[in-house]
Amino acid sequence: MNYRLLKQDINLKPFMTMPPQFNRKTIVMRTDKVYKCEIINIVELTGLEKLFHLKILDPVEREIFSFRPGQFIMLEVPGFGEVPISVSSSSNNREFIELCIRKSGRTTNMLHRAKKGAKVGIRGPFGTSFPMEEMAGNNVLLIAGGLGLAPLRAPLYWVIERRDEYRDVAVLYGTKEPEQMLFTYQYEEWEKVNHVKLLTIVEKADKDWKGRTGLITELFEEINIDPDNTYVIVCGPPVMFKFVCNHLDSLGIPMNRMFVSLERRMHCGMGKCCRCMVGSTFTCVDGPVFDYWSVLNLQEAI
Amino acid sequence: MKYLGIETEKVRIGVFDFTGCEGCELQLANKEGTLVSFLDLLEVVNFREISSERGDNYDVALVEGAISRDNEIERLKQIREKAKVLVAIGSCACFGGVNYLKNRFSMENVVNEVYGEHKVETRRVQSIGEVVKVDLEIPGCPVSKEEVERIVVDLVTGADIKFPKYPVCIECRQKLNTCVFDLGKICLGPITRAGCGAVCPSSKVGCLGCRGPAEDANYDSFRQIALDHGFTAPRIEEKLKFFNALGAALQK
Amino acid sequence: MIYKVITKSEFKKFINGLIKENQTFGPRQVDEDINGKPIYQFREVHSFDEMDLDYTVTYSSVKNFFLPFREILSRYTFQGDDWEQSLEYRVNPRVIVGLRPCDINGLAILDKIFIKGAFPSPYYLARRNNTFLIGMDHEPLEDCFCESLNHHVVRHGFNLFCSDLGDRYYLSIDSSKAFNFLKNVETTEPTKKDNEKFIARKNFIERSFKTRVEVTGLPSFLDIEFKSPIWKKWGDKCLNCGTCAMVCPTCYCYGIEESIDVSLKTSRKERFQYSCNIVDFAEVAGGHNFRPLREDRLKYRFYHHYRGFAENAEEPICVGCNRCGRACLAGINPRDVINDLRLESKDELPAT
Amino acid sequence: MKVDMNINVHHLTRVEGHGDIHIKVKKGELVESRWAVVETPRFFEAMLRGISHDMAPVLTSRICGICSISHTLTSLRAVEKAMRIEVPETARLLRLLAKHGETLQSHILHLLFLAAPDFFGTGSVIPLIKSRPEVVVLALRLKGLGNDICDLIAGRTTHPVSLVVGGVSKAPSREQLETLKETIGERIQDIRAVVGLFQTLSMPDFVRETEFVSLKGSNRYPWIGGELVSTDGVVKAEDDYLAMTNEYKEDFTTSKFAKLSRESFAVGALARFNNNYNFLHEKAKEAARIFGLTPVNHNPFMNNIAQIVECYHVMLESIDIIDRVLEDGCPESICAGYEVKAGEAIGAVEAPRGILYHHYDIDENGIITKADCVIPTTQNNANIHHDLAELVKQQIMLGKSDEDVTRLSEMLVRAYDPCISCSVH
Ligand SMILES: Cc1cc2nc3c(=O)[nH]c(=O)nc-3n(C[C@H](O)[C@H](O)[C@H](O)COP(=O)(O)OP(=O)(O)OC[C@H]3O[C@@H](n4cnc5c(N)ncnc54)[C@H](O)[C@@H]3O)c2cc1C
Ligand code: SF4
Ligand code: SF4
Ligand code: SF4
Repeated sequence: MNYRLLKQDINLKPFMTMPPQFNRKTIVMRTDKVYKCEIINIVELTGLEKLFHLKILDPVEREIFSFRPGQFIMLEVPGFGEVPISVSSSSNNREFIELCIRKSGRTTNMLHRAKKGAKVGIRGPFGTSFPMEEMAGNNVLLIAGGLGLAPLRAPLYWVIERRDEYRDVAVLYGTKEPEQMLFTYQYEEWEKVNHVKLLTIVEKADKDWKGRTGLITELFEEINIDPDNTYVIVCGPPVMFKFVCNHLDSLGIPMNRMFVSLERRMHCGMGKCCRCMVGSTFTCVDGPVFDYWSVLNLQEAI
Repeated sequence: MKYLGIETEKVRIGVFDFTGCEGCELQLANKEGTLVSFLDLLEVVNFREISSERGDNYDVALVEGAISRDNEIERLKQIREKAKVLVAIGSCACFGGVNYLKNRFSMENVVNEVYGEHKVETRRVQSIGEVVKVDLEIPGCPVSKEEVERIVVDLVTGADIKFPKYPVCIECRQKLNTCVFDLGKICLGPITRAGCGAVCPSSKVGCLGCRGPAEDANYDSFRQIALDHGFTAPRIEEKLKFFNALGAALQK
Repeated sequence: MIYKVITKSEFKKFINGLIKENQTFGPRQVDEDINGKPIYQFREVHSFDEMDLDYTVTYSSVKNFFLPFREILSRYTFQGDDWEQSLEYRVNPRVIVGLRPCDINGLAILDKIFIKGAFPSPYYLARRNNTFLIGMDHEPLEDCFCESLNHHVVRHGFNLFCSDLGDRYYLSIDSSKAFNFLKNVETTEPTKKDNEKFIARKNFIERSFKTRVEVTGLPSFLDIEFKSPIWKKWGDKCLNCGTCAMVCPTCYCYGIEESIDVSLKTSRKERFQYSCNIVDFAEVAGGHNFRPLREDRLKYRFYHHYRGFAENAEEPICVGCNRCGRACLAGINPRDVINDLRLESKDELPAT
Repeated sequence: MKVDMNINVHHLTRVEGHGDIHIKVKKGELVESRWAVVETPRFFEAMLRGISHDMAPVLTSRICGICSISHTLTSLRAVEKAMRIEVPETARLLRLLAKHGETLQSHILHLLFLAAPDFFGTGSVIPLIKSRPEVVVLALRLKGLGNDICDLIAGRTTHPVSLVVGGVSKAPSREQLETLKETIGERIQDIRAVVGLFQTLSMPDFVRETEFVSLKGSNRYPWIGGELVSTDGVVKAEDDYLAMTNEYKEDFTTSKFAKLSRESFAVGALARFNNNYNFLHEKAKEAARIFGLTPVNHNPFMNNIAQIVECYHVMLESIDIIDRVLEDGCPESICAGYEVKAGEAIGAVEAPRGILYHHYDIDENGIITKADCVIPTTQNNANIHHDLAELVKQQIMLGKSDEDVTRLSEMLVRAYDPCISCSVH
């Protein structure tokens, strides 16, 4: 007579010894295993934002990790928390990953205190990306508000590295104050070397500011937008993209050529914790990149 | 610990008590299993109840008890001046606690009742925050040692300190308790900030709200529910006022 | 599926055999409420007689056996400036006896999310693989509405299911483990009469439902009623206490918390069951809350249950056990809210 | 010979609450010696007015963070007597078990955390973690055990939750009780080690004849309710507590003073020991004999030893209690229903620091209309005060230094394990 249940020990399964591959969503893997990274460089951008260069230490994991513009990773600061952060570097850069992070809470505050050489973890990449291939042969308009420039750097690098595949490329960038402008050191290169038209604007000028002041929508007056062959990516606070997208809509740009990246609270990045749900949609797996139509279609999105 | 390139430092603390039962201070010496590690995070420069050392070079002052005498105000102000961070620990310090029940009466009346002819100086009870600026409040009657440990670790590592925003019910249901209302008793769990591990309902008695309100607590609905369960208005008020912790609920 | 019939006394022998060899949980009375009604929970049992298989319904669902309210996902050990992560999925085999069809269907829904969806969860998988489930049918309570959602019958997701034929159980066997264990006791092949009785029992149960909730077309309907004033009416009552989500067999939303131990040598990353009703469910750093009002949060729970999930997985996530309704102090329950919405929309129809 | 002395200890450390020691000696004569309690009065008696009877135990528990279980039990006893509520036997046993947890926790806290540093010459227990780890381990294990008992039975150590009018709101399970019993059994060797440890320390030799007041056991060592006795032969009923305590006010202290047959009397472990030696567990008696402690002992420093003896006793008695509860089959519901009625009653309980009284008048709606609480330390304060004078006199004769006198005076006050905030409730 035997009634004993045999233990089915998952710990003995082969995937326990393999690095997880987050690009293969359907296989069982150690979903909470992080790739250990070293912070190899820290660039102070503003009082609130820093750019971190992260190198995945394990060569196999470094090999596995690849992402597309628009995707994000979960950044783990052991002991303090895990946060979703958009990858802000070129997808061609297989050496290190750039993350532009604002100091805004428990985990990010800790991270801002971290020194070069510190070790953190990442999982990912997660989420949808911008349809870069589909945009080829068209004008590309990138519109960013505040920290929104961080996720736009990945598509911008993509375009710059394949500059002749795209037609006119413009970046419209607005912040509240001049000192909040990110990546100012790269503007000249973008404009002169990469032939990107860059227009900036601030809501409130200080005494040194010589550029434009006003809301980002005012920049539209300075460029010509051809609704028939322009793709737009908008990234910034919800109020901003509501106005911007409405404007673009009135210019006649089809909704499925406008892309936004949504931000919601996230704890897993894998469509499980539901914190990022908008209606029936997970921002982490069905997004964060959505075309404007999908966003309008989500009752709660904006 | 050196981590992220940041060296952690012991927190220099002073522990001070005012009008209260010193139960919260005692909590600091509880949870024996991790007490040695806990003490290792601290440099105790002033803690009268357990130590004869008395220093003034503390960074963090843990202040227990409410204020109910003139000389306490003086002493508290001195502590405030010396401390970089002043932490109110326990419901007495945070809200006035049960001591607030004294404020229902005039002070002469109270002195007469207990000391008769003999004159004793006393004043209306105030919370620490009513007298000086408080940097951090750790509520609870008594405080939960787990929570204090967590906060001390945050202080040592320099991390932001967070409290649950949700009510006690969630912890209570996670313990698979039978809701105290089903047992015919009243419970303030639905409007009280969690973090205690639902100690009271886990012992089948109602929560009394010692940790103050949960964020966005629904007082109106709660009152209605309590009335619907057959509790009288004065009975509900008595519970709500017990620790003087549920500020907004008492305005009514 | 293989069917067998077992006498109740043999069944008791069978269960006692399982209990002896494995950690076993079953319905046990834990309290009596103010009206003298017994309150049940799934608790560990050491003999068949500790269980009450004629129980009405457990207060909380079995969810927490698979998604513990708190669970360590990984640990970090600090060493100098460095750390190591460790992960493991340790679960000992166990038996749960007496699940109702809606409980099993609730697990089947969780399976869709945690095993069959994107990023299968090894934590859940380990627990699911190591749990032996014995289900049991029952006559519905006044307020059960699982029949409306077609969850009063089970098709899969269990090892063994018992239908009560009076002095015997009609067994549906859905796993080789169950089949083998049953060799330890005496079972018989169902006779034609047994089959008839079994079907009669099923029909009887189906006819016994007193509460119905009309769920057809609910997803689009909820969409239309997104701005309905009904939400405010119920939202004003809601305590946002998370009780409904804790007792629910399928609510699975969670949060993650990390904490460093007092020794400063290790840290834990924990998953803890959360609820979309909780005030900071959708709050982000800096304080912006995507669902600032009680009604927003209450509405969201209904959306996720009857619309959101329905779109993703072609069925509502609710199994109709009404645990949430029973547990809610404010008297909010799916039947009343949904009926209210339906009435509301009738009122809005243009008069003809 | 030392002629002048001026000692002022402001806020004595390692005691619960605030008290000052003032000693003035001029030309070899004691001019002044005072034990002045400067704790802030909280007016619990006034706070109790208008409170529901079932909230009284919850409120009075907050009189003291160390002996909150005793306050709760005293309050319960007063309420239950007033309303003539019959508490189920199992509940009584469990309450006593919780009480034992408190006694153990409180005594160990005093002996090994607060008093021990005096004997090891440190300012607190913290340096002992490094220098005498074995002492600290003992302290943590035994105090931990006391807390575990309280947590299991009362829901929490400080401010218990499950001790309610009518009984106990939640009973522990059989498995929990069995585990607890096992743990207590394992810890007996620790209390033996404490006995061994204290054998190596010498208690100051100081005697001042005094009167000791406590409850009197009828067939066992007394904790909850019973007759009141004194070593001077006074015997009174529980309800006659006022004749036993005779509280009065002095100007220099916020706590009241008390007296009986003499100018002052003492309560606490030594008082209980002196009055009830016969009821102690044999093993506990044996421990007492090791220290030469026999009734009636008049050295207040021996209160420390009496506490060790009591720890031993309560641990052994706890095992007996658990056995009895297990025999009774641990019923789930151990709370009697009752009808609210008007009444007046007195509850007397032996708190760790001595006998504690609560006296309530309750109206027909179950609301407290009048309350009186007499606290152990209040009763001890006068005795401490007079001991102090005698001690200083003897020390002057021996030509001791200021430091020595200060140290010994502090140790004397600590030996009473005063709970000062309690005494000025
Ligand atoms: C897809 C995506 C991409 C992002 N990219 C960037 C980026 O490139 N740079 C950047 O600085 N920030 C980015 N954020 C925002 C960033 O995730 C939050 O600032 C961060 O989570 C705050 O965490 P905290 O622990 O410091 O704050 P706390 O307030 O302490 O947050 C506690 C927890 O809540 C969750 N949380 C809080 N706020 C947010 C939020 N805004 N979004 C998601 N989860 C949140 C996280 O899980 C966090 O661990 C992005 C967010 C999303 C969703
Ligand atoms: S007992 Fe209290 S805390 Fe627990 S669920 Fe009920 S109301 Fe909430
Ligand atoms: S349950 Fe309520 S009264 Fe009890 S400790 Fe928690 S918050 Fe305080
Ligand atoms: S009835 Fe309520 S508790 Fe049951 S499954 Fe549906 S939502 Fe969950």
